Amino acid sequence: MSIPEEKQQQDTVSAPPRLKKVSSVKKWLKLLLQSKTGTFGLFIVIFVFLTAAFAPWIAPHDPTENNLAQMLQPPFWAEGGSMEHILGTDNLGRDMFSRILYGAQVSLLVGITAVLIAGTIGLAAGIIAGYYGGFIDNLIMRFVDAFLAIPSILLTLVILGIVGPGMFTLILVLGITNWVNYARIVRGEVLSLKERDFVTAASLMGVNDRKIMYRHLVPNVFSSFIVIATLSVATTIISEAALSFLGMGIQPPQISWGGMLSSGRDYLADSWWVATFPGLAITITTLGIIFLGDWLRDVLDPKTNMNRKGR
Amino acid sequence: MESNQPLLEVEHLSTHFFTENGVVPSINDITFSIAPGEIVALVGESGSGKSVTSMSIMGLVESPGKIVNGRILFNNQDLTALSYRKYQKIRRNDISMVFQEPLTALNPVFSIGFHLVETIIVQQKVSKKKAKAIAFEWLEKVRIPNPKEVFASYPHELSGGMRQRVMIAMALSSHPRLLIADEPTTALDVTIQKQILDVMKTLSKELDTAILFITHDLGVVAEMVDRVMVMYGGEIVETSSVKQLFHTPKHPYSEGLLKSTPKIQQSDEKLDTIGGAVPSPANLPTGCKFHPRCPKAFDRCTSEHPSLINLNNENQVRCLLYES
Amino acid sequence: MTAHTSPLLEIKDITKSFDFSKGWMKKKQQFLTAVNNVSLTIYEGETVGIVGESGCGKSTLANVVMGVLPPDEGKIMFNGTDIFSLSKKELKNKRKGFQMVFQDPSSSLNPRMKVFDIIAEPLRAYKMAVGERLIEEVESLLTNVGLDISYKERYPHEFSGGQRQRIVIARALALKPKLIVCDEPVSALDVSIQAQILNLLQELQERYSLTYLFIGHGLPSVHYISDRIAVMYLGEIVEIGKKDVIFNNPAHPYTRALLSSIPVPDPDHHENRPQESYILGDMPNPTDPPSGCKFHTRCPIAQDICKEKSPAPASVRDNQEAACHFPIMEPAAELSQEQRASVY
Amino acid sequence: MSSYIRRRLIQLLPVMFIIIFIVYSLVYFAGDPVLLMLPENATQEDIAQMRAALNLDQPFYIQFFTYMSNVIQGDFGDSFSYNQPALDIVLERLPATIELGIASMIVAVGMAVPLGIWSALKRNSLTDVFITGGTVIGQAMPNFWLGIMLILVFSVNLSILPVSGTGTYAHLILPAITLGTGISAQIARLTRSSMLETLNQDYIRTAKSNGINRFSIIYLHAFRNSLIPVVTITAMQTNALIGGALVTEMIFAWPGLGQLLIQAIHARDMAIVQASVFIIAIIVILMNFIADILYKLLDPRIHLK
Repeated sequence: MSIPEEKQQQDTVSAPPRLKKVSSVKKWLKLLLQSKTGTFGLFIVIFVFLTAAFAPWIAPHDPTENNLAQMLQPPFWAEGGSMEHILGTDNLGRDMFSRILYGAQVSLLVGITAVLIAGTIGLAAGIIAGYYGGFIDNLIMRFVDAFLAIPSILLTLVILGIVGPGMFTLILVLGITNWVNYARIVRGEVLSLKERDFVTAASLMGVNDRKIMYRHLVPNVFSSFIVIATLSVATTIISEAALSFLGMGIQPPQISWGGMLSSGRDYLADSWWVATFPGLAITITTLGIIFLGDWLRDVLDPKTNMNRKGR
Repeated sequence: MESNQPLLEVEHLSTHFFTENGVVPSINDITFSIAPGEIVALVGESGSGKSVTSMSIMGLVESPGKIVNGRILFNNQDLTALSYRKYQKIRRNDISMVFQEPLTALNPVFSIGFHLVETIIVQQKVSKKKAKAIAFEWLEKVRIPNPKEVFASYPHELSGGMRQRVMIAMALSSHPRLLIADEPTTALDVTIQKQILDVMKTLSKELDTAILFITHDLGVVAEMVDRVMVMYGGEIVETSSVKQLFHTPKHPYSEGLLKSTPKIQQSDEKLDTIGGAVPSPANLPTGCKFHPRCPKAFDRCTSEHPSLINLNNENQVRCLLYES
Repeated sequence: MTAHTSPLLEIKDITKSFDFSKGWMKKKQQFLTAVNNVSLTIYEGETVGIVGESGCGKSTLANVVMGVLPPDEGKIMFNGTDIFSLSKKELKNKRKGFQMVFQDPSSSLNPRMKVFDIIAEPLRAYKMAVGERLIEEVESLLTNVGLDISYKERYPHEFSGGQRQRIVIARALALKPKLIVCDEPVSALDVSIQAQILNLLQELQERYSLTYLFIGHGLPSVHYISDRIAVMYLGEIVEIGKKDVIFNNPAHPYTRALLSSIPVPDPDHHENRPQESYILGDMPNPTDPPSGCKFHTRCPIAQDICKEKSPAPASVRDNQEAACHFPIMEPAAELSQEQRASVY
Repeated sequence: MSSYIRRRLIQLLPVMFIIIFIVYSLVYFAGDPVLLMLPENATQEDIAQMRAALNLDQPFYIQFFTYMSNVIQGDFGDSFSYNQPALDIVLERLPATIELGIASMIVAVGMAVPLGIWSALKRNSLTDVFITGGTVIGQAMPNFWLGIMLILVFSVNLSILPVSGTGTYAHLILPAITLGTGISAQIARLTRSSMLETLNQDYIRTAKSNGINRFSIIYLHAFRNSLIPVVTITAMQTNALIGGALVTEMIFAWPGLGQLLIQAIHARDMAIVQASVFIIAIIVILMNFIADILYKLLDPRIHLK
């Protein structure tokens, strides 16, 4: 939306009488409830979190328990299904529903920790490259270019192929190979922030580089950062599933949605549910995260936010 | 010019913006008229509603903005009732506009020639060859020294002054009856401003085009126009001839504005100022919109909203001080 | 105004170019000389205004004076010390003495910091006050620029442009500087707010005996606040002098043209005023400036010599220097009809 | 323009250096390939000889520079599982991947651009909600799952399309849709936001105020401008396209580079892995390069630089 008059000068905001002290949680909640998709996304994310946290209590069966007598049972509504296994069983007779509940643990754990690692590296690299410029910037950016040229899933796959799969390595490798996006975007933001006078003003007033980065740059890039980080959790969960699907990620007996899907592929002809439900679980989870991330972008984006509208 | 029939009559116009954070009453109950060939200024600071007024007349107010009340009569035809297609016809032939920032007002991926020819073709329904000839004619009319070069240039390759000349050429090539100029020289340097104002003034006389000149610069007002309307907080607070306004401003806001403008003649004495800050249209005070900053405000000003009082034929003021 | 005693800031032969060279191995050399051989001395307690149109190099000059951009040639002497000869640490110390106020107050305040932290930042950086002292100091600065002390808990976006500019000024004052470089401090503000800020700057000057280098393109406001005015054109100072001399008897044709272009907020003026001179055409491309006197392409009285030889600044009258081969000596009002015609 | 291209090419040298470095270090740290290459009953002497022959007894940097000079000459070593130069095998598989990539791109752009423009023009309408919702779902769906679901529906249940393999255009349909969908979602969202942003620009207002008709405003002024970021992003999706191709090729048994690579990783055939990674990197860089040039061609403001 645009009010033409507002465009010319940003001086119209008169200082209102002290804003009422609304607790920030309340304010955010109010903003969130204004957006249907945002609310929906948050709902899904909370739901998945609870599922992961309480899996041992909710799950009706031991997810790793083989029961060959009950293998490839269809879900309860299909012919031959029962309420015993509401989403049916897999090729080893394990309960699909319980496995999906446990699978959420792995997805979230891998998704979030890998993003934290990648985000930290990327934020630091982006701020340093953007603020110092020159040779350091050039060096970092050439690394960014190189990493961008190799699709991250490919690099992850190769590294995992060499060092061997496993959850811990998976997290680490996903963290190391995905930093470039943050670095690139943060650097871009820093470059434009550097043009803003408050950064010049701070250095004229004797504030040292470390404090300028910490106090002036980090808080101002943080909103974009948090948006990319949120959306990256979704892509990382998909990457994890893809790697596990290819047999290079989470290894059995650990449960991951990607691995479940992979084993379901072989029974596609007559047991559609084994491959369908894990994929549906991934889709719903990432959908929730994307909705949440998009909502965050709308709220935090300086373009749509009047308060931080710069020139 | 001889006929008494006004070209444009705006009656009780109100345009509001329905944003997520509530309704912003950008302009309220605006009434004025412009005679054929007349140059009238709309003066105000940011947030006063002067641009929204011009966009309303052009029919370019977009969602979430909406004209909620009033009529805009152009040649006795109510513009607010027109369909998009009919409005386009008016915009093609009768009303044109020049914007503040000529760089963003021109499409960066098209050349100046493309802009001019496209506009001339839709406005005058001529062949491409003819349109090109007309375009060159107009580039000369707005006193562009090297028309050939400019014709082939892209907007970013020209200086601000040149771009604004092109905008003026595009706006005037259809010989419109009314030109709305929204801060056309604010982004320019003074020596260039002077040239642009000159071009506008000369061409308006030549084509007998009326100009609604929107600005915040009182110097430009004094130089350009015959009649002034002062806007504050989405309303017209004073209408007056230029001379009257500068010699005997009636509204305390007009008076304050004049006194706080630095003049070269006066020296070391302190400038008079208007206290406080320009109110945001989302957050207007009750009663008279100016009362929190007004040195002459009294009790009634905080609660009572003054109406526009006719002092004489050409002088109206919206202030409780002038109630008889 | 205090008597001009000793020079506080000496700008000595400053030249600053930017490299815009194009092509493989920079075959096509292209330089934009933003500031060309500019010298200017500012005495304690005075205000020197610099006027000029966009692209004349006034902001670059401000950045060189502040030590942000190193000049290609020349020196900036602050209180007798060349600031570019100092180490980083020494410069930081020296900088307490000269601070800057920026054009756009919304860009010069960090939107994520409270007003208190913004104003306290320089005090903290120089460890000039802590704890209670810091709070007192910030509150007194807020009061001095006409803001309520309760505002310290707010964020910049809660303020209007004028109030934000007051915060910027309070921050600049925090280190008790002697010189403040004001880079177009009012051009982003509403008309009715500009006067408030100009008055505030003047009050503060009297109270703290500040020296200002005031850069602006709005001539009336520069005239209002300055004691002396320097006019810049394409990176050079073409004329400098006492403000009234400059405004009443401009000797350089550019100054004259600039003055006659200012719209005067007085309708009678336009009726009585003869069609005065103004320059035609645009500013030349700064990467390819004209030879000789840079103004000759737009000058109404240019002669052959102007195309060849660059005029040196020379004294025209008391307190007035102009860089022109043919300075106009007659006061503007006394120009004969015929001369006026030639000027046009 | 040509000087710009030269400058960009020179910028690529360090990038290529870093890529070779990454590719090489991967294998260096992977450990000794000799044991894999020799028969199990090889003697210590055989091993030492082999190591010397492969330069493996040299320090890291010497090995690296030897490797780099070989790479520059197009020699990535021999694949031990195929007993052929690795590069030859990789180049042999490349056309299949390129075919799949182009088909997917056509699917992606063909769906994305019209949908993006349509939803921008019908902003906030039901159509917009549906299209936007669809693009989010397209983004959220893992493509390997989509692929399997497509097989389930079209091959297993309806039996109208082949499950896997190559040969006919029918073989190409499912993999192309699988791979194209995720990318199409990205492009559609960008097209929509870019179109919306353009429609909000001042020059659109100018065009309206000059009475230009709606059709020209949308398809000449707005579309031309919003195309600029769309073209760039589309070319930059090569990275995602190849990443997705790895999985898609596995699902549909498409005999391309992806399948080769995954088999090579499982077999620890490092020469092939290195050659594939390098070739993929070159393709991505090339596409980004083309995107860059296109960007400059479409936007006259950049010409000057």
